[in-house]
Amino acid sequence: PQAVPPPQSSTPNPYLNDYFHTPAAATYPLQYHLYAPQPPPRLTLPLAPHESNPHLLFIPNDLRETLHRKNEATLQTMVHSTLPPSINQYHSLVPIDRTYQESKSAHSTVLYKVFSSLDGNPYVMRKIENVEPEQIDFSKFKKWKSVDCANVVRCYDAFSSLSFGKSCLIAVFDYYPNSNTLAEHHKKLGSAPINDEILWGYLLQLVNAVKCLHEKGLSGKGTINLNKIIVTNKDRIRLSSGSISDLLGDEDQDPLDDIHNIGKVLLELSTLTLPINMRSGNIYQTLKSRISEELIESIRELVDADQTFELTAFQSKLSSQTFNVINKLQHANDFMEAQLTSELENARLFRLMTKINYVMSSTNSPELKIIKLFHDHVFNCYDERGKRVVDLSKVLVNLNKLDCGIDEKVLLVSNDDNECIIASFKEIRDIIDSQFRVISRE
Amino acid sequence: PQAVPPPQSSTPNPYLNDYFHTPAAATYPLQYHLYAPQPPPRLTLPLAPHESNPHLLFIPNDLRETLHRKNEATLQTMVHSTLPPSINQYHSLVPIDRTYQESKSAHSTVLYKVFSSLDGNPYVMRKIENVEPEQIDFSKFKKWKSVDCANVVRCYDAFSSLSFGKSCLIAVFDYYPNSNTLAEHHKKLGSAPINDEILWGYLLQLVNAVKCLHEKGLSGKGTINLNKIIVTNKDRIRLSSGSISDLLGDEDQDPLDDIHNIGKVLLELSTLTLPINMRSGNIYQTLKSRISEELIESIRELVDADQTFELTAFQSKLSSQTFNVINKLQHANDFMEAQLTSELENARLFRLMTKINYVMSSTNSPELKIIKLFHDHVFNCYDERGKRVVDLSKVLVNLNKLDCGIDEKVLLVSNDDNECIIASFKEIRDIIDSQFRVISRE
Amino acid sequence: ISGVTSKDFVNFPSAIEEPDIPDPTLEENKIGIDDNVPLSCIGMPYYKDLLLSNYASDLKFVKEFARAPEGINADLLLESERNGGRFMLYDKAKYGPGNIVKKFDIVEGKTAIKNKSQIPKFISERNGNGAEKNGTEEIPGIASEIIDESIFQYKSSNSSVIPNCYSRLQIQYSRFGVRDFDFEFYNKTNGLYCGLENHTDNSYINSLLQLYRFSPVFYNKIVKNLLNEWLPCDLDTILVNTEGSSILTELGYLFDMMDKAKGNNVKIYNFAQVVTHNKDAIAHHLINLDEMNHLNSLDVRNLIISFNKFLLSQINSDLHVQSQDSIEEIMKLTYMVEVRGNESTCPVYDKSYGSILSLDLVTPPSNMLNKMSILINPHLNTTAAQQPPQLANIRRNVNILTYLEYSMNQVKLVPCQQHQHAYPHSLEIKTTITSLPPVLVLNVNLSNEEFQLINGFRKWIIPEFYAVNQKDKFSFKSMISPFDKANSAKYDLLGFVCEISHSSDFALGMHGLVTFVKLDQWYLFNDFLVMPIPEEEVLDLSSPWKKPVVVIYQESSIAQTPFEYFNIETFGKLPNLNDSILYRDHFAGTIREGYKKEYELLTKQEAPKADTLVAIDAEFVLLNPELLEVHYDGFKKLIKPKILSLARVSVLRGEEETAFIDDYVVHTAKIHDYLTSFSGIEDSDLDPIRSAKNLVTLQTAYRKLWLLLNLGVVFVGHGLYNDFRCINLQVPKKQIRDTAEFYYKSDFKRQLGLKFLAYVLLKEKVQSNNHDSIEDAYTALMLYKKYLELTSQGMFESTLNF
Repeated sequence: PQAVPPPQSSTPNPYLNDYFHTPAAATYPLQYHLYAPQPPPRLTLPLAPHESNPHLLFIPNDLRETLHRKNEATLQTMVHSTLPPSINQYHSLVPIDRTYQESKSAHSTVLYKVFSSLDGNPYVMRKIENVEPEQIDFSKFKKWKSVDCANVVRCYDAFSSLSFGKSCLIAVFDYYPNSNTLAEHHKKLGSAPINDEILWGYLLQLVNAVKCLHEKGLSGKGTINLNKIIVTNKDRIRLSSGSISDLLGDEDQDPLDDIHNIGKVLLELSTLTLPINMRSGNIYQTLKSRISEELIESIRELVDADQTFELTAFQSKLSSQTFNVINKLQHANDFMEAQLTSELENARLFRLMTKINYVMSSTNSPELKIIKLFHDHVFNCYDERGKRVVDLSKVLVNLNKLDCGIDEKVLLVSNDDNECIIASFKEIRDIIDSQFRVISRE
Repeated sequence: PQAVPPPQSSTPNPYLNDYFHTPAAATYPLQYHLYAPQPPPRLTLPLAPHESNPHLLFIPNDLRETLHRKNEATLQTMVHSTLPPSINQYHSLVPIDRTYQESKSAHSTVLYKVFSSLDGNPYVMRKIENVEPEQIDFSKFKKWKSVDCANVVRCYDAFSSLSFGKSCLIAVFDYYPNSNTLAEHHKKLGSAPINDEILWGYLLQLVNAVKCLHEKGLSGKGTINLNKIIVTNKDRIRLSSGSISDLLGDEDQDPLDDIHNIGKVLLELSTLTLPINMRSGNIYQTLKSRISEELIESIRELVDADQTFELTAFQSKLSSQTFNVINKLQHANDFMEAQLTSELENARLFRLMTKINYVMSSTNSPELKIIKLFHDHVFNCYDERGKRVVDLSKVLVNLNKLDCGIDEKVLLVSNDDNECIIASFKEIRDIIDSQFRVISRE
Repeated sequence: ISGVTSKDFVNFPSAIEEPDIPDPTLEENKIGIDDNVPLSCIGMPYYKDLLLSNYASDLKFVKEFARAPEGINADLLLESERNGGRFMLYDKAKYGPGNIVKKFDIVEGKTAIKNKSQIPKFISERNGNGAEKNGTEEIPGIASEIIDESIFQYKSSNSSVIPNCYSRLQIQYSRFGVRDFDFEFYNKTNGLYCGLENHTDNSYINSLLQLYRFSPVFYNKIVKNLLNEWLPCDLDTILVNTEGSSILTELGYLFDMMDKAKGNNVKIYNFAQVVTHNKDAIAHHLINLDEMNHLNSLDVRNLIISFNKFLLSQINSDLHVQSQDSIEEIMKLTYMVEVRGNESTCPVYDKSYGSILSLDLVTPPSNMLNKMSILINPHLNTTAAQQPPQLANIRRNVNILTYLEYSMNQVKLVPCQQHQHAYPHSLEIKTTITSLPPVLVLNVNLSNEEFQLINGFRKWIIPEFYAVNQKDKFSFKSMISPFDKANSAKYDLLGFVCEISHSSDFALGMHGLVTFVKLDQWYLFNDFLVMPIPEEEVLDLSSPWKKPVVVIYQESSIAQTPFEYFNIETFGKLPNLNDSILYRDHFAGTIREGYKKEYELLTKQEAPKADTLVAIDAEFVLLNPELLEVHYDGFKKLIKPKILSLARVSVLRGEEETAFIDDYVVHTAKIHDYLTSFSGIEDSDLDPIRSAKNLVTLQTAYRKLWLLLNLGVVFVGHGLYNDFRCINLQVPKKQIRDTAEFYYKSDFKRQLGLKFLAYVLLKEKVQSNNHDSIEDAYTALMLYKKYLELTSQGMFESTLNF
């Protein structure tokens, strides 16, 4: 059966309108705002989570499920919380499980998902314990705040707090639901594949991050390692907790260290492609069986970078890979936009249902009766066999006609079949509209 | 689970076949502004950061409208068409208005939007008239078909046909609704702005396209000019009709010409930033007042490229701009994902509300009570002064929590303040689900 | 071709012939609600009007996630759990109407207690001339605040909403320090009665102190003891009692300061410190350093009641020790305990006597409540012949007298285990109060549920009653006949400490203590908020968030006793006054050999009197640093101010300009920072063993200043507000000459330093290093004299501007 192509027929279906076989039905064809086949790229069927397909770089295997789960993660609350109800304008603290935390420093870190009372957005709150106010160095924070790089998690706020008892440092960042570290993603979960293309993607993203930081005179310091880089979307990584090191007043670092660290991260990831027993010795040699020579060379160059290393020159060498990534990013954007084209009516329908439900919950009044009858007509009717009609298409047809307020008439029968009234969608719509106005301007 | 519900789902649209598309569709263009009108920014009440209004909660109007129009364009049909009903598996031909067609070659080209009956997707069919089968050179076509570049319109099929009477060459490409050429976009429409950022973007996209082609041993030939490059999405260009030249057996071209042409395209676009009287003479000099020196230099290099020119070397020089573009693309990706998440949720919530409305219109039962109380909790609230509260954000969040079935508890109080019950969102959702199942099986 | 493979497809549609009549309910046309189709599979008809799904563009609402979650009242949650999660009755009076969306407040700070109405004003933010404010005017800058939303609101529209006047208040610290906080704003007594600062250790005590302070016989007895000298200073005492003071003494000083402060705010610091170091207080867990942040409702009440008992007992024992006096004569209840077996063959019988200083109230059993109610109002139910009287209606007439009577005559049965007996039987233990004191202190030691009973009574606390003595047993009546008058005493309600619960009883840190006292009218004391309040609001206990905890009644005859406040004219001549400390040395611990004495004691000829001029300067050490929260944009929030402790005080004769006091104060607790570069105090200077200075106990130093103050001396110094505040001394303005105030350029809004002034005006090159309080006092004195000189010559202004 065809989903889309409209036929050339010019004969109206006389039985469309349930109760009236007038040509009226024919003058209000439901032909606007229909969804259409998505623009390209069109993809092969989704893969299992552990599978990978180069065509799907940056495109999640199971898009809708992934997005829904992210939404769910954002909504999580803690039922019996012993945490402070709020810290400055941030409230509803929910600990984010990060089991990978390595406490290399003297301070232990805890992560919370919070909401800001100022703007209603979710954020991540990093709490670093045992930090006195005078130990905090805010001098570089405004610069960190201004870093607008797609591969660096943005920070917004930093302050000391006594809300947890002892003084601690709190820094507030963007929240990426269901993200995990590179370590967790590739090591512990064990399932995320590693191959040339993914590694090149990581490399370019890390180079992008470091470039943005160095341009501002900042450096990544300890954040360029498998435990601090987070995977926020498919094949997309970001440096997290960037500003913390500077806030804690850690020593300045040679920018070259950032370069080395990128190399080390990639080397470590590449090594994961080898069986455990082969992960020592001349790695670069062994890796040739798994990843391309070009990639190995680049990694080596990063790890061994010395004072002569120039980031721009290095970037230049990657140009081929870079354009590949640009290609894939464009594909991913097209794909997302394409998905959106079939979801355009959702907001309208949601708004409409909301309005109807606001009106329905009002106390009884004579005008309301007709709305109730209409509601029954859509949601509470039975077929000749006495079976309840549960049909999304019927709902949509009626709601769409109602939304537009067309002149087409509909017969409304009360449940006990004692009364009936004929009204047009326009009339019903006007009643709902005016009733809603009464509610919202009370 | 499906990642993307394929357009031809197994459940057909039952109403598509039943309506015919009257000329009304053509004579009454839809007034899009009635859908969700938004006052201009200067008349909009300023909002505090913690406030929101109905427009901010849903997909932005301009994005939605653009996508709507694209859908409409895709679905366009011609009634009373004198065109052949189908050619091979392609049917429902609708001419695409391309008024800019310059017929440089001897053959005139016509464009049609078609649907494939094999996969139900829309495509562009280019018909080049007066071409005999023996004149067609298919040797490079498979290569063209394999080009998977985000900046080259993909081709799928090529054949000769007699369906139009005389023999013609037909080539089938991806269809991008409502796209127009660079010429049209910047010249004739006149309003699309040209600046450094956009030009760099175009430059990189064209370089990407040419790189992909050259890698396969193909070349752009005549397609790299303002009349053949199309703008398909915001700031996104693609080479169209790439394979035609080879199909028509045109002479091979020096790959360097592609490079020159890129330069010329950019030069021409840059020149549009100057007032008409200044568009001659030493352009490169004059342009310094409008665009950056770096860009001018790059354009010059392209235009003047000689045998020593190496694309890879040139790409390398653009590395800084390249990473800017990578950054931008990632940001755009995040934006689209956010929109999609929001709209997918709206669909879920609409379905949930539909179920709730089905259930609530049932005859009373004890389980009903708790659903009615929840409904009141969301839709029937008052502020401290007794005024009814209309709060879309509250509806969205509460229904979202209900949809996800989180453990958070909520206090439900009857309208007369006599009774109450404490239940979690999960419990309430389970009740709704089970009640709905009862109804659907009735 | 890459594309979605489709399971079913047709070649292409043929033209549709005349269709069969499709059944609208045919399955294939239906779409299930959850089917995987886009919602735009059904199109819209042509529209030429605005869609119904539109909302007005000016509709705005708060983002839901910006709101802090309200949470469900813990009591309701508990009830729900007990009820198995089923439907339950909803108490609108207690929890407020349902489905109400509260007004949005941006969440700030760690407490979720509403503080929207608490808008602390800074003096520095007052508009220009510090204009007068009347009681309930709008707060400038907050135009939308309406009058009944002010901090002084004592009645809210809804009984489940706590009026603003009971809010837990916070002192905010601006960059000018605590002095900038507009305490005056919160005191509506026209300078009659002072408020007490909170956010200090043990500040919960404030509530009880305000109650006792207004009992004249109690007040007089306490402050009278100050005339005696009690300054223990031997080494052993110092190690456990560093201040060399006592609860009684400190309470005396505090009461005196509360009188002298008039309407200004007072800190209970010295008193609170002595409590913190008291081993009995520690043993009874009476020390609270975190504003009761971890206590629930019952905990709070238990705490204040325990403290009450501790306070009375401690004061009593201190009075015995220090002045051979006691409070028993004003507060003692005597009781008799009779134990007898209630079985005829049980030989157990015992009778003993005792006394207590406060009485714990107990809830009478319900049958007694009913009986009492009928007795109180026998005519209540006679008219309702048709309906039997409702138990609830009957109970509503019960008041505190029923509780009092029962609590004073308690009978308990315990199993008798005293001797071998054939039949198990009980011992009846009868405890009877046999005498009532003039000041009757009642501890309302009830559980949360028992308080719910009280909520149902119409008027539980009554303003007066008669105690009728009937043969060693008391009965209580609201009115008496002339017959009873002979052996009865009338009691008037002085006031009570009341617990205010801002959340469910089980929530932690959400309960505060306030005091209601009847003076010329009723006043509410909520830390530093003091305001008049109508009696009917005071006595209205129908709301569950209001629980009286310590109630005091006084015999009418002594209730009007005049307060014996100290005043300058008469102080020096008071017969019992022992001011000998002014004229002698009294060192802490051992006598120090070879200490350098930089002062010369006063002689009797030099006896200070009203208007005697002295110069004073003090040095302090840092006990606790300030607790700060800092923000990346530079904003600093002071959570707790630093705590300074008096380390050295020097006082100079005004005329001769020589020192007669130069005391170093002994410290045994850990000192965070000696601030040596400012204070000149070295590590060992304050150590009882190692110090080479003239070390005295804190009370010794304090008492000298206290005596000087009461004798009417005028103090000259530089920046005396801070000094006296840290010392915890309330000096009336007319007894202060502060050179920092005189030499103050208002357009700089800044005080000029002592050294700078000295250099400029006295042409003196002051030593650049350490402070020395004798020198600084001297410099201030010189500056003052210069000031007098310049003003008499009319040259002050010009000199200042130069």
